[in-house]
Amino acid sequence: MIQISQPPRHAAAATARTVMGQERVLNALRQMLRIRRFEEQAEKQTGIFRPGTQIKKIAGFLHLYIGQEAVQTGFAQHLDPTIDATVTSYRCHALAILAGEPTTALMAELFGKDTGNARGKGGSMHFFSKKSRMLGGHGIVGGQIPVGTGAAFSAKYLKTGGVSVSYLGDGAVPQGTFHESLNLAALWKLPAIYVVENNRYGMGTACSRAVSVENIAEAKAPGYGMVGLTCDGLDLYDVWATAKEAVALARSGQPVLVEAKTYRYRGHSASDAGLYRTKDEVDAYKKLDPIERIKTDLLSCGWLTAAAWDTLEEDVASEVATAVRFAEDSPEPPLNELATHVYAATPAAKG
Amino acid sequence: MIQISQPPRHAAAATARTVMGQERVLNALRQMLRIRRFEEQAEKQTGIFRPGTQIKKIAGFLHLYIGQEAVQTGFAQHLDPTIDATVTSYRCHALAILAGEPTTALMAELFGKDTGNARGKGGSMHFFSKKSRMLGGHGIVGGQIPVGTGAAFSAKYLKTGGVSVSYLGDGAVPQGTFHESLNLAALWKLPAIYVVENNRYGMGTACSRAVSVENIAEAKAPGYGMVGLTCDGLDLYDVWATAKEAVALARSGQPVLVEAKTYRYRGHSASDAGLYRTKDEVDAYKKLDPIERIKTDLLSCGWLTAAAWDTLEEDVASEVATAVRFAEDSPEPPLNELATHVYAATPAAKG
Amino acid sequence: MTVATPPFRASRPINQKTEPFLGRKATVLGNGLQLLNLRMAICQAIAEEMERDPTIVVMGEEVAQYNGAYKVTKGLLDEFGPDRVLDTPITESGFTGLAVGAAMTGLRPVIEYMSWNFSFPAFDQIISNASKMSYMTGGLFNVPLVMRGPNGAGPRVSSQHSHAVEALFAHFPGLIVVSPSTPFDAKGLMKTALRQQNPVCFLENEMLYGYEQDIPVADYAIPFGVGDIKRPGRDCTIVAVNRSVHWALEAAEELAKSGIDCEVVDPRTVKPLDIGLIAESVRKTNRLVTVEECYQTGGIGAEIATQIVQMCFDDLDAPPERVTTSENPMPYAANLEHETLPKPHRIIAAVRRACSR
Amino acid sequence: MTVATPPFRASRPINQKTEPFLGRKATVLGNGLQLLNLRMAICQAIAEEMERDPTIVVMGEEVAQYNGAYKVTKGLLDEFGPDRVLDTPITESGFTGLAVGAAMTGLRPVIEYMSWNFSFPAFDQIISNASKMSYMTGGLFNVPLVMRGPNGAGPRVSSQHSHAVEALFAHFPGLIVVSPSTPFDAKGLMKTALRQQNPVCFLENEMLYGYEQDIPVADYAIPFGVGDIKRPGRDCTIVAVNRSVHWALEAAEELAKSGIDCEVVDPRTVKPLDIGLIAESVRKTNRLVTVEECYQTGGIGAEIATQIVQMCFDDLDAPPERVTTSENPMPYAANLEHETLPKPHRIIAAVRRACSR
Ligand SMILES: Cc1ncc(C[n+]2csc(CCOP(=O)(O)OP(=O)(O)O)c2C)c(N)n1
Ligand SMILES: Cc1ncc(C[n+]2csc(CCOP(=O)(O)OP(=O)(O)O)c2C)c(N)n1
Ligand SMILES: [Mg+2]
Ligand SMILES: [Mg+2]
Repeated sequence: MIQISQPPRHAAAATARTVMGQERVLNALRQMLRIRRFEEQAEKQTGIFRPGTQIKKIAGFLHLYIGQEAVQTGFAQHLDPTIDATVTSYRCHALAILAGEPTTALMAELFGKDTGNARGKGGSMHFFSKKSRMLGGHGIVGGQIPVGTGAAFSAKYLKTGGVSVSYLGDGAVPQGTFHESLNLAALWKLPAIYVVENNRYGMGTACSRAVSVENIAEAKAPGYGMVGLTCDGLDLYDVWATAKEAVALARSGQPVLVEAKTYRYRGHSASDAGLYRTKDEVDAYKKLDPIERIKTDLLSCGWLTAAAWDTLEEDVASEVATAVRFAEDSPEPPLNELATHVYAATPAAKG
Repeated sequence: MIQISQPPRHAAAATARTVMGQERVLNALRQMLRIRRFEEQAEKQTGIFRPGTQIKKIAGFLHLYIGQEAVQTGFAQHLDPTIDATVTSYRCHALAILAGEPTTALMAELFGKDTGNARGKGGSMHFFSKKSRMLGGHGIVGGQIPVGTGAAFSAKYLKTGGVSVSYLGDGAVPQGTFHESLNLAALWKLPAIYVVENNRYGMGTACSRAVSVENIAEAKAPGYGMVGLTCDGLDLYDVWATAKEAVALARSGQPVLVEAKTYRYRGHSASDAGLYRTKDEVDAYKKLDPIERIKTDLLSCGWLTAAAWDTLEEDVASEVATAVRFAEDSPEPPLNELATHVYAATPAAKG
Repeated sequence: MTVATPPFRASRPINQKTEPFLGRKATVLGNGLQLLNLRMAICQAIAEEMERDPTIVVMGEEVAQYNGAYKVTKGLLDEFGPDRVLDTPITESGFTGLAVGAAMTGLRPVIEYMSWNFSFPAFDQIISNASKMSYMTGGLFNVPLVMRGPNGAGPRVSSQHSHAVEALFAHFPGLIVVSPSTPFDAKGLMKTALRQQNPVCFLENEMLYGYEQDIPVADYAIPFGVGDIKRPGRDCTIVAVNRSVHWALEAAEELAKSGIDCEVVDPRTVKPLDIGLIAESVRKTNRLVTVEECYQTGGIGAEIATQIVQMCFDDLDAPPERVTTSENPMPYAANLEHETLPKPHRIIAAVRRACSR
Repeated sequence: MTVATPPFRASRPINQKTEPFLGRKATVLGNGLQLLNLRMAICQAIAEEMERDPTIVVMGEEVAQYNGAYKVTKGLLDEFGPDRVLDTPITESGFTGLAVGAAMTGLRPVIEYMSWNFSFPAFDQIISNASKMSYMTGGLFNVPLVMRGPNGAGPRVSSQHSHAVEALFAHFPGLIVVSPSTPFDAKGLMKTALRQQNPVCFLENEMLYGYEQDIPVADYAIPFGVGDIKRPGRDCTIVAVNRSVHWALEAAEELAKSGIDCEVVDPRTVKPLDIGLIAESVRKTNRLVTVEECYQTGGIGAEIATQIVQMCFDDLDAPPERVTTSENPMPYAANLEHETLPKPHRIIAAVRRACSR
């Protein structure tokens, strides 16, 4: 049996449930479940795991966040979407759901429909939220990190009190943009948080074959004069506690580098067979499923009943079914959409 | 009076003179003087400091190494040009001289002549040595660092026992290429040495305004699992001792990051007035002039006499004068040189 | 307010006086005009817009305390302070992406590449992020960003420092490419750049920074996509941008001596391109020569020539001729550099070829 | 050894048998031919040259243990071991520069960009270092380096993942740009790439990797700068590269039904470009349509059209037409993607326009 070890818990994780309170914990659980079920449905709609069926509504890449839900959900609890900003890689479905974008429009985007989140122009890798300042959804590994840094710059310049959270994979750590961003944030004291979601692999490459140190935040943050924090990304409470500290530091003008050790249960994208890791390994991590753990915890402490869970599952299932129907029923973009948005129209000059 | 402080000496620096022995120390001094006088002459040939005269034989940028000579000279003592490789930025005159390229061809390059080091095509920023594996002379800040890493890769692959030394300025530390290279070298255990020549400024920007930590090697090397060393770049003995350690580590397959704290006495390039630093500061560093210090040390220990010094100065002056005459007398490249070397000719196929 | 192009080389009235201008002196003339060089014209446009629009920030290497490597941003730090005028570390990719993110969240950054050669490390941020953001978000976000700096060959700065990037960036939809040749054009186009919502590559030229012209004191803006005839003529249309305009004008003067009367058209913006104005000129002259500092293969001359052949197929008396940077990296040697650039002697030869048919 | 182009779609002889080939099966036919898809043809070329030349190393993301994101390098790790076949971290700039340095010091690296979109972070290394090294060293050093990977639109992968970079890299002297459309061409051109001294951008296409052809078992190489007529015809010349060749052929079949007989010319290498072959064809057909996946502005169509107008001014009966990726970032929606690409329906329309004059 394979040995896996997660980092030690943040001190505040022990009391996280109590501090959060029933409503917020249940809400976090609901969000995680919405993300999970949305993606499971999306996976089905690619048809890849149902050979022989005709379902192939979603094309292109589909990178699933399944297994990692606790990370962005844990951070979201501390963010104020009216002033804070977020950005991530192509693995962006969760962040858009957490930003409050309707799953109808998100599913429609996956279907390439006119009613989609980005009018069918972005697809799976390019989800956005204007109102919650979720800046994407980016396909170039590491490309989003300076963009997130820019949102922190705006917050500081405009004195909004906001912070920005830039999520990136372990595979993006070697990219130059990571280093350039950290140096800029540290130098200019930007309210920026960088969260490395270390799911152990960048495609088929184990993190140890791509990054020359084991503990990313711990080893690298001092190289920028930044605070580095590590957490168990499979444990909502630990993420919550770590995020709380990180956000507080960033709001006070201290950028932070966080490593959340997590795992993805699916392949890199929907078409990846995942031969680079053993079933044993995947199974071991599945025992730490972040949703199952919270569910069990809440059932055992009495904040959740079996019946309430069933209702939750039903609610979410129905939401996702609605999303699929909406996406199916929506029209494709009209052909004249080809040329719109290449350039943004300029509002009539003020001066 | 301004306070400056150089890092503490490497333990082995104290005995460096003895270990090197008279011949090698004198040779190092000669090299440093050749670099200094060559560049002083080049500076004159730009005409910038002699307004009103007609001397303007050298055009474009001219970045002088004056003040930093001890760094590359100290390292050169430990390198074997038949297997080791070096590469640096646009501030590349010293490295080519240390590689053994004749000052005639180097001066001719500055004059844009057909007899130049790169046939007049490169200019001041692009000196090379094929036979000593000096890979440039590069104009894009940070651009040379991966190239140097590649030379280390070759040495390891071809099992030559060689190492590569990539020099870069403090201003290049924030560039992504620096980070990418260090990660690659550490991951693949390349015989690579990275020497940050921290001359305190990248153009007009003080290092503290560009790099978010004070001691670069110390703070950053652990972020790559690399060894970090710091030395007084104005002290030949300290560089020599540090370089010895670095080269030994690299030869054993351990990449090293070195910071040499040094200073440039001239402006960033020949046209920079240097208003961003005080005369006081420059004067304070001039008191630590690496050439003067060695000279004084050798005079006091008796390895150098006043007469020998004068002879050395005369030798070097005559060498430089010869170089200028050679450059002046050389023809411009013929116009058909425009199209040659755009593509390398391929030798007749082997197979 | 739109303003007619002033005469290309204005005559200098007598009642001129000097006024302080961002730490230097501007010569204000009595007729509503001021004498500005191109460097100051750009700076003035930025300063005036910064005054008007508090979301404009300026960043780049050496733009603040050093006043800009080529002094284009001189005085801005003193005038607007360190929150709005920032020296960046040497991280083109980092600060370009940072500017994209800032532009998506309410700011209007102006970033300087010390030269456009140094935009190459930032290429991915410019193409994958800046140029596509509006489209791939279905219009949710846009990127009001001005990227500026000197472009084209500097004085003897060799192969890695001499690129002209008009064609490179015009290739990508989503970017606007501005390449002005005069202070008047530069100021008016910078105003437009700072009042619209798209990423703009604003290409200047070190060798033109000192170029002086009398330009209006009053506010004006020049719309993108509107070219300008820099010299009217009957016999041959020369389309040129940026520094090449001046070489084209020199060549035209020389050619006039032998009776060939060239019309010099300056599109001013390469994307959008005022192909209508060029076509109009070619319909008159029946001949086309393009001049640019980009390389020939896939340069802007290729694009202009192809479009003109399509629009004016029956009007052309000779195939279009191109004068470009020759197909080699820029050599350092003076004589080789001279032959590499699209200088007047090469333009003259091309016009003669076009007119010999 | 030079070998004549085999028939574009060879007929399959009966006596075929299967032989092991780098962990997969190759079908060897009895007539000195083997049936290979494009992915295997490239892999075979690399493997054969690695056998011959110990200085060849292969590196890139997922090229070793994962056998390549698109399986082009499948089997190489097993065959040649981890010293010669290396998985890199995601650091395109870093490993490109590393490869340049390695190429300057005795090795011959083959690097894979998982797709050419990811070459953008490495743009500076490709342009400032790889393309200029030979020139700026006055020939002291050169860079025998093959940069390869899929190019052009993948299946519905949207704006940041769909670039075709032929024009982008052909713009810069010092680079060779290869863009093959068939297994035969790909193998022969890869052989040449691995036997010469310059940096080569070797542009493949994900959608063609599975394309099969009967190609010689014996060693052969196809020189750079020699185009190939993929379909002879009398009425209109269509120049196309890479995947566009197949769309052009489809369009040509369709057009043949209405009596328009197109000649499809595949230059195979964009730089150097076999403009002679294209001109020869145009002199016969008097009409030119170019097809490419690059954007129109400054695309390779612009270059070809301009050169052809110069060479064949009096031969052209109509202005050249271009079919390119339309001037927008690639949208995700199926119908929009279809309209964006230079697909047969758009080629047919362009040929009809060209022939209607
Ligand atoms: C610059 C660049 N190089 C390569 C790729 C192809 N690619 C897409 S995802 C990926 C792996 C990224 O791994 P990681 O950062 O750990 O994120 P994860 O997928 O695990 O969330 C690669 C190599 C890309 N999109 N961009
Ligand atoms: C990518 C890039 N950006 C900007 C420049 C312009 N530039 C040339 S040297 C320099 C400062 C570099 O400072 P440092 O690395 O400390 O080296 P030093 O000149 O002090 O030796 C700058 C900004 C450049 N050449 N390349
Ligand atoms: Mg990962
Ligand atoms: Mg420095």
